[in-house]
Order: sequence, then C-alpha cells, then structure tokens
Amino acid sequence: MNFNIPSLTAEFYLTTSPVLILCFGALVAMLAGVSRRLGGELVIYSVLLLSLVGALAAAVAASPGVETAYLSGSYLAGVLSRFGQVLILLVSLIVTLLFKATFLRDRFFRGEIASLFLMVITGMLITVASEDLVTLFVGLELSSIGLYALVGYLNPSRRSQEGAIKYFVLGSFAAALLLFGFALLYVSTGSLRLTEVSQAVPKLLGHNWVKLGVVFSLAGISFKLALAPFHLWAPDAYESAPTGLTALMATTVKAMVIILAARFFAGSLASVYEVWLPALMFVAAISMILGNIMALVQSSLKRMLAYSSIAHSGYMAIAICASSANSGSLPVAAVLYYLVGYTIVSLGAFSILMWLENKDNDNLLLDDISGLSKTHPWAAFGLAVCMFSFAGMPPTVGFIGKFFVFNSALINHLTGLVLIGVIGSSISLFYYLRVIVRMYMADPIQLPTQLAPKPSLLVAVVIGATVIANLALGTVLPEAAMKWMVETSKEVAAAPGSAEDSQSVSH
Amino acid sequence: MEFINSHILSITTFVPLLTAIAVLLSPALSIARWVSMGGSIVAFLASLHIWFYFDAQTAGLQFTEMHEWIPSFGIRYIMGVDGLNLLLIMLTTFLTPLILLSVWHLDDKKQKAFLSLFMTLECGMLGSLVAFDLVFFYVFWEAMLIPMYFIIGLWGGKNRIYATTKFIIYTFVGSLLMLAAMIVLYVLHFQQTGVYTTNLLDLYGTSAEYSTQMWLFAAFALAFAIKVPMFPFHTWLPDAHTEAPTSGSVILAGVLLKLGTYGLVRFAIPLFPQATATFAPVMVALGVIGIIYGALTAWMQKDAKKMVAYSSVSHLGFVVIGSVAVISGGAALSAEALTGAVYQQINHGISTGALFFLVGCIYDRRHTRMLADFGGIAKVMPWFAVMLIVATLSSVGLPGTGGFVGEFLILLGTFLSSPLAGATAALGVLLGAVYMLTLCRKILFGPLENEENKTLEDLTPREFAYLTPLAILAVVMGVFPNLFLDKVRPSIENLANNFRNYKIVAEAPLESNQLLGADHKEMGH
Amino acid sequence: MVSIDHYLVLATFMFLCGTLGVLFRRNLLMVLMSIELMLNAVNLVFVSGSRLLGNLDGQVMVFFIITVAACEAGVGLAMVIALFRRYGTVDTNFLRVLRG
Amino acid sequence: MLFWLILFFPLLGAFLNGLVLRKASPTVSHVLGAAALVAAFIYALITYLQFMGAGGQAQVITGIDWIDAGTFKAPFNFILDRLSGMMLLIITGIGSLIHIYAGGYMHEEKATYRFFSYLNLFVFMMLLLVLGDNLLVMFIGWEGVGLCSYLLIGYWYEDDKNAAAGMKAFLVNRIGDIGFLLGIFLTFKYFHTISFSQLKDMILTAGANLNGEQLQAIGWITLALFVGACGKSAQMPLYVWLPDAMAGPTPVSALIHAATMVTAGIYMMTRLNFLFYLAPDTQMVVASVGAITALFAATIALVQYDIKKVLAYSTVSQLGYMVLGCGVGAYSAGVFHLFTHACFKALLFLGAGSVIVAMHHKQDMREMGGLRKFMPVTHFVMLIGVLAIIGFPGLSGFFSKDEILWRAWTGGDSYHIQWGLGALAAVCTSFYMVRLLMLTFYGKNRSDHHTQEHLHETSVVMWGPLVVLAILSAGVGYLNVPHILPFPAHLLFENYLEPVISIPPLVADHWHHLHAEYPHSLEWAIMGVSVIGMAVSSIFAISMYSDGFGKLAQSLGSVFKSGHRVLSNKYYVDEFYDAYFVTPLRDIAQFLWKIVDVVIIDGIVNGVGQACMLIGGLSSFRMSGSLHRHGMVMIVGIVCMLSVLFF
Repeated sequence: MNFNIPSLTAEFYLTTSPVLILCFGALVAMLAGVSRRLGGELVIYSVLLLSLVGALAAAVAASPGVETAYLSGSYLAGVLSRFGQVLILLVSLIVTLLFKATFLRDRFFRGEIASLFLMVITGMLITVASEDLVTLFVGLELSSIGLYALVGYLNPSRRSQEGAIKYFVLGSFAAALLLFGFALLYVSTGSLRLTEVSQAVPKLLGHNWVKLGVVFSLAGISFKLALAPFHLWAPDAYESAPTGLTALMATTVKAMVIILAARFFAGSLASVYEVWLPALMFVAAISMILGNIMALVQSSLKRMLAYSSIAHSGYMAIAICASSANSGSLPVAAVLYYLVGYTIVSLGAFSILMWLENKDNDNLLLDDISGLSKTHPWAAFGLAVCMFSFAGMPPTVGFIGKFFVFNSALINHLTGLVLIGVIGSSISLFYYLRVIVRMYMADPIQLPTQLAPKPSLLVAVVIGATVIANLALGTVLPEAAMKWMVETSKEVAAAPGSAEDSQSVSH
Repeated sequence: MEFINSHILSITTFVPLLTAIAVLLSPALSIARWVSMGGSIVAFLASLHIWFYFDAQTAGLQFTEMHEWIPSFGIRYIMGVDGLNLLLIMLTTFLTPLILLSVWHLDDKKQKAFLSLFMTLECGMLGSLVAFDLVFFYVFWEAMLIPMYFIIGLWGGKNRIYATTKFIIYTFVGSLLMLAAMIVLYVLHFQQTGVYTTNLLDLYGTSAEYSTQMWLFAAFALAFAIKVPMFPFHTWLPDAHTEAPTSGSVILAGVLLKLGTYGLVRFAIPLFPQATATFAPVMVALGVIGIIYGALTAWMQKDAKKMVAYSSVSHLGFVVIGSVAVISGGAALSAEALTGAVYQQINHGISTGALFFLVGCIYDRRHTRMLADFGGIAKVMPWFAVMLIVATLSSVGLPGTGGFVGEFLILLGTFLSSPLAGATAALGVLLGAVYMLTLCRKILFGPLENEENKTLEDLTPREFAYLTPLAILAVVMGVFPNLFLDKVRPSIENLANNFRNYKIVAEAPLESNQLLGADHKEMGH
Repeated sequence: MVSIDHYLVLATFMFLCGTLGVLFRRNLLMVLMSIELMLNAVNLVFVSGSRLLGNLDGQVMVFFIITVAACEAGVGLAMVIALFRRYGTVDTNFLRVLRG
Repeated sequence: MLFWLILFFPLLGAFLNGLVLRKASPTVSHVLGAAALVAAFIYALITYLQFMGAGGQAQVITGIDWIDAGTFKAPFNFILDRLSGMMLLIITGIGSLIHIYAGGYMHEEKATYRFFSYLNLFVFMMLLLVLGDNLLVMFIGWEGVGLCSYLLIGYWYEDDKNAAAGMKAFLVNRIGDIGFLLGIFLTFKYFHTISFSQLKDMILTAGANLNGEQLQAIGWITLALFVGACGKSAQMPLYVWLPDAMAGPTPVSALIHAATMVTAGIYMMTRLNFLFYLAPDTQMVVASVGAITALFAATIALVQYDIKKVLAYSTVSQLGYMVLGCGVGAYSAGVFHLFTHACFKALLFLGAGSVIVAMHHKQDMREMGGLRKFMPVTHFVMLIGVLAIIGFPGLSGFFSKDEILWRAWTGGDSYHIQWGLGALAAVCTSFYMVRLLMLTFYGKNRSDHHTQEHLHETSVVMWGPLVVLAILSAGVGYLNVPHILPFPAHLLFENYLEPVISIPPLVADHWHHLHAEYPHSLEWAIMGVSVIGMAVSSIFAISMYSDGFGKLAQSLGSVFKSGHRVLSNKYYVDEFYDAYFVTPLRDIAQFLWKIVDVVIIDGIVNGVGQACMLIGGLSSFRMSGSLHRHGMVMIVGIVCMLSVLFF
C-alpha cells in the first residue's frame, strides 16, 4: 500500500501532454460550440486540427528512453505507449481531415461533436498508456461512451440510432463483464496494477476465481477487439455509423485494444498462459472462421468490412497466442506490424468509401460500386489494392503481416491456429474479390443519386499515401518497420512477470 | 560487363515491371504498344545473354544475386539460374513478345491496361523462376496471380468471372498451405542450425521427422499440383482457358502451368526427398490418371479451346510423372525422366502455345470455337492448316518434334522406375493422337459446307510472324534437342543422382549486399 | 466467519441476475437497469475485496465505476429517449433493422 | 557424303514442294518430286555399288548426337549393310517409278504440291526407318511414315471419309507404336543400349553371358516389337487400317500400302533377327499371326468388288506370308518375298490405278469388264502381275512364296498348321487374283455408255513404269532359285543376306532345321501342292468369271449366303472393334467428362464454396438482428471459454 501522493513533475506534464492537449481542445471546442459566432465550421475545424496536431507533436516529442510509470502506474510512458498514441493520433487526424471532404462536414465540425470526438481520442490515449486497471477502465469507457454517442448523434437516422443503441447496450454489457473479471482478479491478487497482478497470479494458478477473472477480462477485451463470439456488435455498429467513425472504430479502437491485449496477455500474463491461452485460441479460431464465413454473404460494403475486421482480429489474436511461450518480443512485434498494416489498409478502404458516399447513400452496397473502374478509376484502383492487401496477397503489407503472424505462431507450434487462419484467408479472398469483380468486371448501374464525388486533393493524397505505404511495407520497408516494431515491443517482453528467460526458443 | 553479369537476373525480371509502369504512363496506345514490345524484347535479349554466358559444365547456381531483404528473419533477395530454370526463363521471355504481337491489332480502351498487366505478369513469372529464397519466391508466385486474374476477368468470355475467381481461389488455397509449410521448414532449419533463413540453398538438407516431412511435402505438392494442374485439382483449368483471351491462354498454358511442375522439381522434391520417395507412387498414379483422364475428356470436347485446355492436363501429367520417377529403390531419380520432364515443359509451352494461338486465329475470324462450326478450313486457309498440323504433331509427340523427345524420355524413365506406370502412361501417346487428330479433322478436313467459312482469310503476315517462330522451334527442338539438353544436363544429373541429399553450390559466392543498410543481427529471439 | 467466497457468490448471483435481465427483458429501460445491476455486483466484489485485503484500491475503483456508470446511464437514457420520441417505443424488438 | 545426299534429296523435295513452291503448277511439282527421287535413287545406287564393291561389310555411319540424357544415348547413326542397302534400292527405285507414274495419275489435280511434298517426305522417312542404326532413329521413320500415310490417305480431305480413314490409319499404327516404344524401353532397361550394331555384338559375342532375366526380357522385347510390326505391317488384329487406307490416291497405295511402308515390320524383325531367334515363343506367335492373317485376309478378298480393296486384302495376306517367313526363322525368305511383293504389288496397284483413271475414278469391278481391248498394255502388265502373285511357276511370286511355305513345313511339327493355313491362303490368292483379272479385263464391258466412250490406254508416263515393274516382277524371282530346280545359281539372295541373319549360338540347336538337308522329294511335294492348288483355283475362277458374274458365281453366292455375307462384311471386324473398343471408350470418356469432371469434381469444388456461403448466410441470419441474441451469443462464448479452460 502506497499512499504517498506522487509528485507531479514537469516531466510528468510533458509526457502526458498529448492527453492534456486533447482535453483542453475538447473543452475549447465545447465552449466554442456554445457561441454562435465562434461555433462556425472553420473554427471548430481549426480547434480539432490544432489539438490533434499538437497532441501528435507532443506524443512524438515525448521520448522516454525507458518505460516510466507515473501516478503509481496509472500512466505509463514508454515506446509502446508512444507507438500507440502516435498511431491513434495520426489516424484521428487523417479521419478529421477526411470528414472535411464528405457530406457530413457541416455536422461533424460542430462544437459538441468535435468535443466528443476529442474525448474519444483522449480515452484511447489514456488506455494505451495505462498499466493500472483503473485508468485502463476509465480510458476504455471514455472512448466507448463517446463513440456510442457519436454513432447515434452524428448523422441520426433510424439505422444509426438502432446501431448506437445496440452498440451501447452490448458495450456496457461487455464493460460489466470486463469489470467483473477485473474485480475477480483484484480479489484474488490484491492489486489493480498489472505488474503486481502478474506477479501474484502464478501463486494462485489453482485458484478458480483467477481463471474466472481472466476469462471475464478476456471476454471484455475480445468484445472491444470484435473477436467472435463477442463480435456481433461490430457489423451493426460499423454499418450504421457514419463511415468516418467506422474507420475510427476499425483502426484506432483496434490499435488501442491490441496494445492493451499485448500488455495484458503477452506482457503480464505470459508466464501463466495456461489460464488464458486455450480461451484466446478458441476465440481466435472462431473469429477467423465466423468472420470470414459471415462476410461472404454481405451486400453492404461496410458490413462486409466489419466481418472482415473480425477475421483480422482473429489473425492478430494468433500472434498474441504465440507470445504465450518464451518467444520474446517477436510475436508482439508481428502483431504490431499486422496492426499497422491493417490500419493503413482499412484507412485506405474507408477513406475511399467516405469519399464516394453522399447524403442519400451513406451505406454503399456492393452493387453500388459496379463499374467503379470506369467512373472513378483511381478510387477503384485504390480499393482494389486494399482488397488484395486485406486478402494477404503479395506484394502488399497484408502478405508480410500475415507472414510475420504465421511465422511467430508456427515458431510456437500453433499449427492448428495457422491452418484455420489459412482456411479463413482462402475463404476471405472470395469476398474481397467480389468487390473487385464489381468494380472492374461489371458495368455501372443506375443509382438514384449517382456517386459523383467532387475531386479532392486531400482525399487523393490520403489514398495515394495509403497505397504507397501499403506497397512499401509489402516490399522494401518490412525490415526497417519490423525493427521498429521489435524495439517497440521489447517493452512488453521485458515487462516484469513476462518470461524472464526470453532468449530464444529451444526445443 | 561485370555489372551486367552480376545483375542480369534482376534486369531480366524487373525490366518488364518497369515497362509495365512505362506503358501505363504512355500517352497513347500506339506508343504503349511499342514500349511494351521494346521492354519484352529487352527482357528477351537479357535472357539470351544468360543463355550464352551460361556455363553448361556445372550444376551450380549462376548469375547469382543476393541482397538482404528482411535480414532479421533471414529473408533475402536471392536470384540464380541453373539448368532447371534456364529453359523456362527463355521460354517466358520468348513467348511474351510473340503474345504482344498477337494482340497488336486490339485497340479498345483498356488495351493499355492489358499491356501493362501483361508485362507485370511477365515480371511475376520470371521472378518466381529465378528466386532462390522461399519468401521471395512466394511473393512473385502469388503476385503473379493478380495480373492473370485481371487478364481473364477483364478480357475473358461470357463466364469469365466464375472462371477467374475459381482460378485465383484455387491457386490461393494451395499457396497458403505451402506458405505455412515453408514457415514450418524455416523453423525446423532454425532448430537444427540456430540460423533463421529462407535461403533455399541452405534449406536443402534440412532434415525433418518422417511424419513432418510427409505433411510438408503434401502442402508443397498440393500447391504445385493445383498449379500444374494435376488430376483431381484440374477443374479450374478448362474454365480459365475457355474464358481467357487468346493471349491469356497462351501464357497460362505456356508458362504459368510450368511453374507448378518447376516448383515440384525445385522445391518439393529436393526439400523432402524421403517424402518424395514415399509419395512418388501416389504422384505417379495421379499423373497417369491425369494423362488418360485428360486425354479422354479432351476427346469429348466440342469447344476447340476446351479441348486444348484438357490436353494440357494430359500433357502435364507426363511432366509430373517424369519429375518423380524414382529408381534404384528410392535412392535416385531417373535422370532420363527428369530430363524429359524439364524438356517437355518447354515443348508443351511451344506446342500448346501455338495451338491456343491458332484457335485464337479462327476465333478472331468467326467468333466461335465450336468444332461443329468448322470443317474443311484447310481449303481456304492452307497456311493455317500447315501451322495447325505442325502444332498438332508436336503436341502428339511425333518424332522429329520436340514433343517426342520430352515424352519419350519421360516414358523411358518412368518405365525404368515402374514398368506398369510407364506402359499405362504410354497409352496417353495413343489417346493424345486420338483427340488431337479429331481436332484437326473437324477443323481442317471434311467438306467446306458452312457459308461463312468459305470466305475466311488465310493467316495474315502478323499471324505468321508469331506462329512461325513457334513452328520452327517445335521442329528444332525435336531434331536438335542436345542444343538445349547440353545446357541443363549437369543440373539434372545433380538432382537426379543426389536428390536424397541435394545441394546446389552458388558459382559466385553469395555475398550479402546490404539492401536496407540493416545490420545482420538476428533480433527478437 | 463470513469468508470472501460468500461475497463473491452473492456478487456472482447478482451479476447473473443482471445478465439474465439483459438477455431476456425486452424493455430497453429494464435492460439498462440490468446493466446497472451487473455493475453493482462488480462494485460489491471490489468493496468486499478491498475490505478483505485492507487495500483501498478497490474502493477507488468503485468510485470510478459509479461515475462511469452514471455517464453511461446518461448517454443511454438519452438514446432511449431519442428513440422513444421518434418512434414511440422502447421495445428491443423494434431494433431489428440491422441484421445479416 | 553421297550417303547423306540420298537422305537430303527427298527432304529437299518435300521442303520445296511443301513450303516454298506452293503456287507452282502441277507439272513443276511433279518434275521436282520425281527428280528428287530419281536423284536419290542414283546416289543410292552408287552408294550401294561402292558398298558391295567394298565387300558388303556392315558399316555404321556416325551422324550428330540426337538425344543424350542420363545414360540414354540415341545419336543419328546410320547402318549400311546388305539388308538396308537392298531396302535403299527398293525404296528409291520403286519410289522413283511411282513418282513418275503419279504425275500421270494426278494430272487432273489443280495443285499437287502437297501430294509430292508428302510423297517425298514419306520416302525420306522410310529411308530413316531402314537406315537408322538404333531403335529410336528407326522409330522416327516408323512414325514418320505413319504421318505421311495419314496425310496421303487424307489427301482428298474434303471427303470426310478419307479424313477418317487417314485418322484410323494413324491411330491403329499408334497402337502398334506403343508396342514398339515398350520394346525400346525394355531393350534399354535390360541391355542399356538401343543401337542395332551394339546389340548385335552384345548378343552374338557375349551371347552365353546373357543372364536369365535378360533372356526372359528378350521374350517380352520381341513380343512388344512384334506388336509394333503388327501395326505397321497390317497383321491381325491391327490390319484394319490398311483396307481403309485405299481412300488415298492409287500411287500412294502402291508406294506406301504395298511396296514400302507396310514392309517396315518385316524389315524391323529381320534387322533384329538375332533377338527374335532367342525367343522361340515369340517366333511361334509371329508365325501363327502371319499364317492366320494370310488366310483371313485372303478369304475376305474373295468376295470384294472394289478393285483396290481386293488388292488391299491381298497385300495384308501377302504380308502375312512375310511375317510367317520371319516367324519360322526364314528371314531371308521373308525379305525375299518382301522384295518380289514390292515389285508385283506395286505393279498391280499401278495397273489398277491405270484402270481407275481410264474408268474415271470408278473402282467397282462390277462396272468393268473387257478392258483388254481398250488397254492392251495395262492388261498385259496386269496379267504378269497376277501370275507373279499367284505363284505361277517361273515368275517371282512362285519362288518367294514357295520358299516361305517350304520353310514353314520344315519348321517342325508345330509349324504344320501354319503351313496349312499358308497353303490354303495361296489357293484363295489364286482365286481372287484371277477373279480380279477376269472381271476387269475379260468378258463384256459393263460400264455405262459415257465411260465406255472415253476408255483408252493411259499415257506413257503411266504405262512406262508399269512395264519396268512388269519386267522386275517376272524376273527377280531368279535371284533365289531353290536347289531342286535346274538353274545356274541357287539361293543367291539367301547367301547375299547371310551376314545379316545370324542365329545366336545359344539357340543354334533350336533352329538347326534351317540349315538341315531335306530329301528333294519332300521339296517337290510341297511345291507340287502349291502349284496344283494354284492351278485348280485359277481354273475355277476363270470358269466362274469368264463373262462377268456368271451363273456359277451367283448360285455359289446364294448357296453359301451367310458365308458370303460374313466375307463381304469382312467378318464384321470393324463393327466388332466399334462395339467393343471404340464405343465403350467413348462412353467412358463421356462419363469422365460429364459426370466425373462436371458433376463430381466441380461439384465438390463449387459445393465447398456454396456450403461456405450457406453457412455464412445461416449463421449471420441466426445470430444477428436481435440485441438479446447478441448477448446470448456472448454468454455462450464465455461458457465455451470456461469449458475450454476448465475441462
């Protein structure tokens, strides 16, 4: 028990500055929104950009050499946190910019929405930087509650309201499961700090409450990661939310939870993998199968991508499973690589969808993009690259990511999971190809409102950048990027409680 | 010269890719045509350079190039040539300009995209032929599917989407399993040596437990069997061929399918010799079934192109059995059969390529490929008849054409390995004649009754230009096979006699040129 | 002596009740209440754990949970009201547009 | 050098005619084609004379390497010995005559470049076949002549029947070729070489060292090769292509389907006689097949009406004799019959061609008759040809056929049946050949008025070669006169071939009878039987057909109605093959495609895809939609996780 009030040094403020800047930005945006004069689109836009860019700069600048825990572990500054924060902030910034080019711009750039948006980002930043279950919970809920509201409120319609309510109810339900798990862990181990929990768990292995606690925590985390069978919210939420938010959900939320899961399982609980590995393997397998199979029959693009994201969560979960053994930081690095790749590809895909959508058609169906290659060849090209990348075809990042994941899994003898992953990938190719077939091999169809978006330099730059990053990470950059990931994930591997003897695999 | 010799493989492989980009950037189709033709000819000249500077005295790997790619995983950019891939490289670079010539007249809006995709495809094929690193190979192997997918899907016939989807998914499934097997092999090699590498030269000789080897071999063999395609994984092929445009069919039959048999010889067999010896009877059985089955189904086809497509199943059955003809109680492979298999790959590329071109010629004129719509064409298209008969004869393996040399050596070697298999496979020689002559007879001979056929124009100079080289080559390969076999002999004998502990030496020591400036430490383990 | 297990069992029971409520009540308000019940079960565990361990972390957690639950309730109720105002129903059966 | 020119000229002719001079007039093609052959003949003659002048020792002429893989080697080496030298002369000599003749026969055709190109190519292939020093070079020729035969049979491809006949010929030959291939494989497997000269050395010098396995293998090798011979030399059961092959132009029938290509099987067996000698069981099979074929084909020929069909079956029958000769170990007799047969059968076919041209391409003998008046030269040469083939004493067939029958009789008790079949076949031969002669040249002319008006003798281009052939047919028999006949030189031919025919010491006992002395009375008796049979059946045929289809012919036909029907339907062999081989194969193929491929394999492939779609549809339909169901699935998930963990 340590009741010393931690001294808040300048260093602390510096490292937490991304969070603080965002909080400040959120406040400003909310206040500006009250005033009619100051609540204009441009002002809010500037506030959003400024706070996101500022936070990004702060996150990049804050360079802790070693992982440092502040507020008795409530805020953890280190390379992994920074990695997560930079990724989240970068994606949020791009999504914000993209909103400017969509039909939702007049709704998005309003005080209360922008404020909520920044709050959501804040929550994510907190989550990736926490080691303490309390902050972790608060961060998670901050981001979730904000998202519930945004989904329903940004562009209200019957669908989005329904989606928001479902997302909300199930999210709260899952939060309760997660909390229950935390509570059991707390009761069993006597601490809310992951480091301490992990030290206590090995002694309590036989204790059923611990297992129960781990399972419930896993359930909660699986929900956030949209792992089957806790995935059913995802298609509804993805489909009903405005596409910009869908992009956010598919990328930043996933990034946040993956980092959290890496800390939780690959880091703290790695040495006691018996209590969670079978369960995680189970959800990973189910996700890869169900996600891919259910994506086969979707007609809405966003819904299809939702199911596909479930499958991709499954692939990432494979790598987390692989980090159970004394495998060092490789699996975590692999999952981070996959995450970055997935984020880039999703961002590319969703930004194209965002750009194509209009007021009358904010949920594109597969049929709607028929003949896209003839009407918008570059958009079609970008989407095609994304689809091949999702499917894991070389020379895209999707392939290298999948290779790293399968590699780390097979090093740890998770052959069964890899086989399921292989089967799932094979199935997935079919529905990704359906998109390409529609775009390239079908003639344009007559829509009530034609998809005739205004050319936008910004969108072009974003799409171009994702395509280039995608191909670069698939061809020339894997080594450099992987090195970075390994450096980043060392922190997890080196975290107390994880395998001490993590030199190399020996059998 | 020094530079050229040490980078010739990269040049050969990536000139087509650069050409593809240049084609996309060309302002007009007429320029794009010349650009693509130029690029493909440069690639051909580069491969001729390889051919002439190739040292036929050694089984070693020549013109090797190595750069680090993902050094932390031991993945490298390794290229090399030996007798097993030399001929296929030549075939690829040789066929590409001819195919470009065959589409010279097409001028729809998408044609530029076609040329670009086609050059990309060439890069993919060449890359997978010269790559000597498992992952590096896999990248080309899979990336190649994408342009082919579009070529069938965008320029294909009525049922093209079904066909192209079937093609890509079928191949993809097999490939992914192979990827998993590759990683397992990589891990095994690490466990034995403590080094992570996907360098094929190092992986040869990785010993695995018998049962593991079985699974790994099965995964590799499945991937290649689908590509070949071997019975019963062949059904994607007739669909793909029927729907693909002529150019697509030619390259598909000419080179893409060969990558399956090449993969067997390059990867599956030497990597898993024990499993090869065990699985050889199964492979031979499937190959022989494929030969007979393909021939019989081809015979029943009413669509000329489908007939040629099924004939590929039959012909490649020969190549497969030739590749796994185990002799001396499993201690060695039959060098004769292996030579035949390597040779037959090229022959099949030439003869079936020519057949697809020829079917394309009459399809261009009549917009039908149904045998029933033809008959007596020899009267109005005598040169076409000459070409078709030459291609047919090469395809049925008449002595004096390349097809004979390949088929004979395969059958001989197979017979030495298993008389029953050899004798049964020899039936394929008969059945091959049955359907090919039926094809000839229904198209060329009989009364010229159909009014539309009476005004058909004989081969144009452009068609001559791309058919004549094939016809000449078919004969040259039949009469002077040693011209080609001399180049490949040491490599084949090395594999055939030493497949139990296969090693290839790189002629020039593989020095690692730092591609990414990364240092060489293993990390994360 | 009432051991910690008793609290845990009670909390689990409460949690299950809440779960059943979420699973089977068709009224959105009741569903929200059930979630609150689940959260309170969690609170019970934390409090009893804190008491057992003589460690205040659990208490702190409870405060946060209560706060977050309030936020959640706020957002949730807002949604329910919006739904009711627009469609005049709070029945979960109404929420069946999104499927597939 | 001269040697290579022999091969070069026909190839050059084929190339020029086929690919370069496609627009040339028929005369140019003809002159070019014939000149190529004549040149080849001249060089062949010079080469031959040089060769014989040097003592006639076999020599191997080394060419470039051809196939060289593993331990297998097949160079383009050629063997020049007494056998191949003789064949060289037959092929180029008779070939030249036929080429010259063909110009007249084909003069109505507009573009004959194809025809002469194929003919030249054929000669080239045939030369490869006989000159090759290893089985594989022989196999090039073996299949090459098959190809040319295919192309020439289908020369008038616009008639689908001709194209079909060509295809049938090629395919049936290919069946035999598979046997040949297997023979090559076996030879290589057990002897590690396929070169004739090396094999011969190995067998003859190291004959005693052959192990049991090799001896056993020889049985299989010879059997497999004999299957090849059956295909090419039209023996039972693979003879069916030859009668159909008559669809081609008549010079083709003369050159390919009578004089040269069909004798390839006999040539090959003779070339490998040392192997065949080592396999007495195979020899038994060979002899039996030959004898049966001889009789079988002869009986069919009895009732045919098409003049070329009669000659075709006669060819099959005569080939049967040659095979019989080989089978009883009398290779020189077989080859001698090959030689005489080449002369008189070429003569008969060309004569028939002459008739056919005169009859405006009608081939039915029922429409002929009395042509003697119109075509005296043709009649005369045909008469010689017929007398030669039926074995009229003094003409070539008499010497060659009797030698075979004599060797069959003396082959031992086990060969008496074969002798009987052969003798019976000889009787049939006399009947149907005389019948042919009577129906064509004697009696009243039965053709229609229009044809009759134009009946006349053919041009000198055509009858010139006929005369040469007639002289040959009459004369060549004296090259091999048996001892019992008074003649200055006996058995010249047999002595000539002596170095080629070599019985391995290992089996010398078995074949001792070939060199045994027999009483002259036996030889006279055997010869007497043949001559009497020939005479009786000839007289019978003359009396039956002295004036077309006389009463006797008709009444015989009605008495043996069913027999006649079977014969005129050629024993229903084609129908049998159709019903029991072709149709079932077609059905199987159809089944494989329609059921196995489309339904089963594709069904599984597509079924997997559809099953995935179905499961996807069902699961997304069942799971989603209701909020509560979502929650329920989550709880189920937790339960599953717990059970995974706890159990």
